[in-house]
Amino acid sequence: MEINNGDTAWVLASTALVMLMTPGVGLFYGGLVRSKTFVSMFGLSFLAFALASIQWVLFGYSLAFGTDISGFIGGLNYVGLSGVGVDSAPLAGNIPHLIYMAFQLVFAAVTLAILTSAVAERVRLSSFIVLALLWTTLVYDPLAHWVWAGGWLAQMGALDFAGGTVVHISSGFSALAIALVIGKRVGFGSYVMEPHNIPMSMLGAGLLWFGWFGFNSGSALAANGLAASAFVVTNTSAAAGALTWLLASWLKGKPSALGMVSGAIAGLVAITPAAGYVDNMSAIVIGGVAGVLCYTALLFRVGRGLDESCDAWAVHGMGGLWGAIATGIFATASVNNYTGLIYGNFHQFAVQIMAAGASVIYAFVMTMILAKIVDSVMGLRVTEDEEYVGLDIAQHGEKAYA
Amino acid sequence: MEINNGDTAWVLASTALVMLMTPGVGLFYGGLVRSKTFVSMFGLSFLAFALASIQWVLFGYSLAFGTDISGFIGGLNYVGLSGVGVDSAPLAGNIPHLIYMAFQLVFAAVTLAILTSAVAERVRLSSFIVLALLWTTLVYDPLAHWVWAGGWLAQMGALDFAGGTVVHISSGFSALAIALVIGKRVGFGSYVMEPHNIPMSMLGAGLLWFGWFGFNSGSALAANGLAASAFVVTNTSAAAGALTWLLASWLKGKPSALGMVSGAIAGLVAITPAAGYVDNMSAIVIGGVAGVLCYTALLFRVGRGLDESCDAWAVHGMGGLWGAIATGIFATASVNNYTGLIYGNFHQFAVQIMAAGASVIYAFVMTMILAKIVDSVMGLRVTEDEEYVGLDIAQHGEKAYA
Amino acid sequence: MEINNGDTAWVLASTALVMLMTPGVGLFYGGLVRSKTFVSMFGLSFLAFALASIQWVLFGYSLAFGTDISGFIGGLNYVGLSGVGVDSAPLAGNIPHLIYMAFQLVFAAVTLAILTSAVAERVRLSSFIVLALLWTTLVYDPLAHWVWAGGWLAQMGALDFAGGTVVHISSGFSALAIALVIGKRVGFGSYVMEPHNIPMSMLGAGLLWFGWFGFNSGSALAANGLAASAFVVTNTSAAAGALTWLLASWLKGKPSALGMVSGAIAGLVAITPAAGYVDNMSAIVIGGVAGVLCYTALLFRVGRGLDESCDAWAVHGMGGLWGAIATGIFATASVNNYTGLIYGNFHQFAVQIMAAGASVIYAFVMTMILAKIVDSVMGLRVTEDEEYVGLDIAQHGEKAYA
Amino acid sequence: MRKIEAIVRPERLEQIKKALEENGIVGMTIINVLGRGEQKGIKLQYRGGTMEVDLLPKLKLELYVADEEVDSVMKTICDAGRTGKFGDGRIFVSPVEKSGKVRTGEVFT
Amino acid sequence: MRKIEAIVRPERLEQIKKALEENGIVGMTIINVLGRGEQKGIKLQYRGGTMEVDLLPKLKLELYVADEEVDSVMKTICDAGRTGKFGDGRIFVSPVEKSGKVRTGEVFT
Amino acid sequence: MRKIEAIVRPERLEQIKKALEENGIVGMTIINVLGRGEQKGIKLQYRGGTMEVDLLPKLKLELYVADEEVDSVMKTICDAGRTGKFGDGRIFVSPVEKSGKVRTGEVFT
Ligand SMILES: Nc1ncnc2c1ncn2[C@@H]1O[C@H](COP(=O)(O)OP(=O)(O)O)[C@@H](O)[C@H]1O
Ligand SMILES: Nc1ncnc2c1ncn2[C@@H]1O[C@H](COP(=O)(O)OP(=O)(O)O)[C@@H](O)[C@H]1O
Ligand SMILES: Nc1ncnc2c1ncn2[C@@H]1O[C@H](COP(=O)(O)OP(=O)(O)O)[C@@H](O)[C@H]1O
Repeated sequence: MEINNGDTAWVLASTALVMLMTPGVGLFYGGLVRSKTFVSMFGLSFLAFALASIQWVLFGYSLAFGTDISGFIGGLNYVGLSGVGVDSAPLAGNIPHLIYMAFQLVFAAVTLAILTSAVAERVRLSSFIVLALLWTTLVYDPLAHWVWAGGWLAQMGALDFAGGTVVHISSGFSALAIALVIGKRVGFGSYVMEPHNIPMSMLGAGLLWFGWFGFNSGSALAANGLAASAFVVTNTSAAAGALTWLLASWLKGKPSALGMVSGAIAGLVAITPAAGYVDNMSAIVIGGVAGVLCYTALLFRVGRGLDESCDAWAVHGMGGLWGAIATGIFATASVNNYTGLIYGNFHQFAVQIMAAGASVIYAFVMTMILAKIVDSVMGLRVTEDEEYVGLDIAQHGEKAYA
Repeated sequence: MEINNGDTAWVLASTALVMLMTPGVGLFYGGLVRSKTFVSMFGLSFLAFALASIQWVLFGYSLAFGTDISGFIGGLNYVGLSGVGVDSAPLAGNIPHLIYMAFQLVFAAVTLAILTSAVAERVRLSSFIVLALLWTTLVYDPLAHWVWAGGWLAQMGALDFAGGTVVHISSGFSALAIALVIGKRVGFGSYVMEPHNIPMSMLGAGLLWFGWFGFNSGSALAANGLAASAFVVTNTSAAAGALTWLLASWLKGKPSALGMVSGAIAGLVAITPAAGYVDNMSAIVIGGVAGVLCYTALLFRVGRGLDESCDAWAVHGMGGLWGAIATGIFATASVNNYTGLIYGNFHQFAVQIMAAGASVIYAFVMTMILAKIVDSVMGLRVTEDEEYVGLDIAQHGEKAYA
Repeated sequence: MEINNGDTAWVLASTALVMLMTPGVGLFYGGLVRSKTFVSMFGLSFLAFALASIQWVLFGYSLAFGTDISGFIGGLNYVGLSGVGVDSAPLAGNIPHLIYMAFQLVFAAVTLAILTSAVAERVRLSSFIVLALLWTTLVYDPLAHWVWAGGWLAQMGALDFAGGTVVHISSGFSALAIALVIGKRVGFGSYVMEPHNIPMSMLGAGLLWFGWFGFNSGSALAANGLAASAFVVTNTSAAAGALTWLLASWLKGKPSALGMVSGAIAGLVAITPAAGYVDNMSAIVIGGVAGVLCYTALLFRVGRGLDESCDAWAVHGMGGLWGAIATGIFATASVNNYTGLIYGNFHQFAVQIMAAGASVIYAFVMTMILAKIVDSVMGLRVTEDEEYVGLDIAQHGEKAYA
Repeated sequence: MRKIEAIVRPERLEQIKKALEENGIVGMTIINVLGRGEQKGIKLQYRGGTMEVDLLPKLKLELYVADEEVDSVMKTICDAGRTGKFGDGRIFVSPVEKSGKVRTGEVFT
Repeated sequence: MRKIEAIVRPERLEQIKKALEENGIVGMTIINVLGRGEQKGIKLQYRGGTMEVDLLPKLKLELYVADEEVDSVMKTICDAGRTGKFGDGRIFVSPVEKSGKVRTGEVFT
Repeated sequence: MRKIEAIVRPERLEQIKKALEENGIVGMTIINVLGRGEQKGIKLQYRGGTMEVDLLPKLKLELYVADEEVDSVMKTICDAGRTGKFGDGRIFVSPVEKSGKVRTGEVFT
């Protein structure tokens, strides 16, 4: 297949858009924590991006997209990007292999950034680096292989257009595992830890929404009708999620602006696996349900006294889970060649549940193991004094605001 | 006509760019108000985007772009996006209908966001939601139809490349009407209400400038020479507006940085209707005049004690009015198939004035009626105590900065 | 050659991306200075963009890209953009001339913005305007001509894919010259001048990284394999630079988050001239070295008591110098038609050093002269009182944070 | 010498400053504070609930004045700072024993 | 009337406020401050170095109370603000000679 | 015990802190303030106008010290905080009647 400049233009732009999501996550999370850890929180996202970027070009891409080994992992044929060049990508002949690789890279990077929610305000930097490298290699790369590179979930027929399982379930449930291992922040539950800069979180959410067009629509890997369709349902689901979370918080008390933008993210998460398979009306349902569901998950999480600090689990984990299942419900042949439960295809629905379930379990268990290992070898947490002073000063010797 | 991937790539990217303008407006306005309403102000833009997104896919697009009914409104044939799919858009055969729809959606959304200027720091959230839905349906949708979908202004030959009338005149003069109905903020005129975070406004303006390339150049609906031309004049006009407002404020006292970025927006507004019709030298004039004109309008507005708080009227209303007329002055056949006054085409000039005038009147009167209705039924304003405490806490139970 | 819509789409998008780098620089620098000059610092970038935009369309583009005059400067044939239209660009037949011109414009603009580092917190606005116009005309335009428009460096065979010499060496060493002329800020060295808002600098760096994809990958002037390759090495080098600066600062004390993002910029700078010539493994080296080198340059600069306030010299000057030379070391025929030292091509290596050296000398000497002239005629600095009060209030009558 | 601490509405600062200047009082120090008085701030109603916003932003002015100026300064601040609504503020006067000027090193008692 | 200045941990504010309210003390003014006590802040170890974070964020509460309330207020703040670790804070009491109410112009001595 | 309130230039904080430490004075509380002295701030000229920047950022240091330390602390702050230009700052000393330690609940009089 020949390289198509128009398609390539859109994938180049999409890759840039998805890259911007990482600072977006950094700002979103950074606004949610206390001012004494803003630099740290933003920095973790940045660092996640840099680490994943290098890991991916060295061997991560190969593990995920190299020649399939028993459906579980990719071979080493692309190590150091050998054989990854300006010619057609094997899985997308219309664009250069290198930009296909880069598009996948920015996904791996933002997934790692999402994960930092779990360690907010208390992680040792060196332990984070080790855990991050282990996680992206042993959790993200296999999952990406399973779903997108002919692995066993793909063989089973699981659909995941832009990463509901690979990105969101994996980061969300992994965050849950890490939060359980690392434990609560000092004072969590006993005194209020308010978001210190909500507008920064809103700006972060704005950048996420913007970048998500690259994430979902770019996953068409072409500038065509499918990309257009994915673009539209992405926007619709985000808007629906924003509105339902806003309303749900209103019913409980006051309409929360932070809730509204979190709802948008929930809607974006939920539509991610479905973006290339469902139509606009389904997107309203998917996003609308996501807003309420993730809000409920957040309340549940808080109620359980669980300090998964920036709600990667509630929003990405639960939103991704819902999205993966919803793909099996709402997929319609009018958009792509697949149908879901509402068109009588129970099989697809069952496959989606299995794939989502397998991802939940793999991500949670594997991450739990990795976190425990890193914790016992190096210690995941800083000292109580360092945490009290705040990671910005204690770890970086820096202050967010002079 | 066949779908062109390159054109589609640019319209996809442009749609994303225009989407980012809404957070841009949110930041720009949010920096201008007091810190006690930053969350609210930013949130209103976000909410405007979500509301317009849902309204548009449900019926707004159909009202604007559905089959023409007597030149005034679109039919219901596209309700719920029925018939809006991956095939060629009726009005742009080179791109999928869905992305054409989405491109129009982000315009509707940002227009609604601009409008929030008028209700800054004092609007009841529920009343805003109602007014916003009414306004986008009864003011924006018809205007879009008149100008862009074969409505009576289009039939008359009015030119509006990217929304001088539909977006800017409409939001600007509607803001004026709403400001008159809702009344001044408590204390307006008696004590200073300084912008609380100018750098945020500057960042917002930067995002607006960035997004505006999608707005104007994307309105070529193709990645071609016309898009390039629109891109260039957009940038030139923005730069000229920035410089003339800066200089004008300098002459009056000190060069204002906020003035400079407002001038850029004024230049962007003014070039919007003209972007596909004028050349670069005209753009210098259009932007340069806009900078001074909108600054003068702002001073006039302040002098009259009118609390149209973030100057949607002065910048978008007056800038859009000037741009619509300027299109009739400077349009040149060297760029597109139309000529203006300086090439002896008085007819086009007259048509532009009539179209602009009609838009001013329709937007102002209709909005005045809608605002009065909402005000008398629900009350547009919060209580004085709520306003004193600030909408962030009073309405949302949130604080911008902890 | 016919205009290619796909290529045009990418260059349109890239031009917008590069535009966003200017607010990126503004935020990055603005976070580094004291809060009393945030508006001024951000404003200087904005102003640089506006000034360069107008200068470029009036005559700058012609001086740089007009018909070659003795290898030194372009002729006046494109003055006022005459002859610059919607047809093929002379140097890139696949895209419209106007967007080629605009793509070059945003480069000129961001280069001028980088330069503002040298005058931070102490420059008279009127003197800055004069110096900026002189500099972009007499330093930037000739350099762009030499390297990119058939000037003597191009004739010599010097490679500069996206502006290592034209943009980074020129702005970096010019900043050094200006810093020497304008002198230190009052109190520099005697009391601490901490960055006042590190997250803003991090966001600025994030926007720079994002925009840099347009800068480097867009410099392929097509949406093809070369663009993809440039995209990938850009990201890799940035990541490598981020990690090495982080580690280097860690070895000296604490890992600096600001260092990490500065390292990313250093990596982006260094890969700029090489982006279309080197492969991914070389990019790791180029970026990795840049991180350490620029950090060392910064420490050296501070050690010498030199107040080149936001380190344009250390990061852009030294990073650009390294990148220009590295292009001569690592260029590989597997990416483009050129080879470097490691493939035995000593000639290219020597040419790169000569070109870099010539740029360093021209930029430094010429800028020194211009700065001295402006200083003696108008005075570059504000009064000591104005500096103490801070430029925001003293020059603009504005405050960053109310 | 006495220290006057006046907690006032931020939006009244300009008026108070001007009124003091007209009375020849120039030196002052201003601090951003949060405060609540006996009314416990402001009560807001919302959908089936009441909310107490108990800490509102205020400015604290600190003025060191000669003993004989105390009463007139208090009156000036009260007059210029008054809106008549709850939350207008309070003024407290306390003794100062000694003062010094950093620039000259002088000490006054 | 006495002025009580209490420098306390920010994270204890809610508890202290509540405890004071239960004792009928409502009016207060709160200021963000940085402080260090005799321990010179907190010492942190890192890769071959020690770092002293000597200025930590604290809140300063200012309460003007009747003379007879001083002791109970001090005790209340101590009890509610205590974590038992260094840095819990200090309380200082000083005399107030006069006070005024901006809203009414009343002066109390 | 006395309370020393010193309003100083922010850029002099490090020097003052160091000088005080050398004199054994460690505990302190620091507050961001805006201030103007008798000079009414700084006057700036611009294109046909004069502008008064009357509220400049200062730091207020509050130190509670033993009575006999007052003079030396005042001198130390003056010496370390002096630039010789207008705006160097002021120091005020006032009486403290009682103090308490939150961590232990001790009261000192
Ligand atoms: N007892 C007190 N102790 C400390 N500060 C007080 C006290 N009473 C009032 N204040 C301060 O004064 C401000 C205004 O007090 P308030 O009681 O609202 O005034 P008014 O009685 O005129 O309505 C409060 O916000 C608070 O900062
Ligand atoms: N001598 C002092 N002068 C001024 N402020 C003080 C003094 N001692 C303590 N403080 C303030 O009280 C806070 C808590 O003091 P600290 O000595 O840490 O308490 P503790 O002795 O209970 O640990 C400090 O951060 C500082 O703001
Ligand atoms: N009378 C006063 N009351 C309250 N604060 C004062 C007074 N005089 C000076 N200050 C504070 O001290 C600071 C420095 O005072 P200033 O008069 O400028 O010092 P100097 O006389 O040494 O130049 C002022 O900014 C203000 O905060």
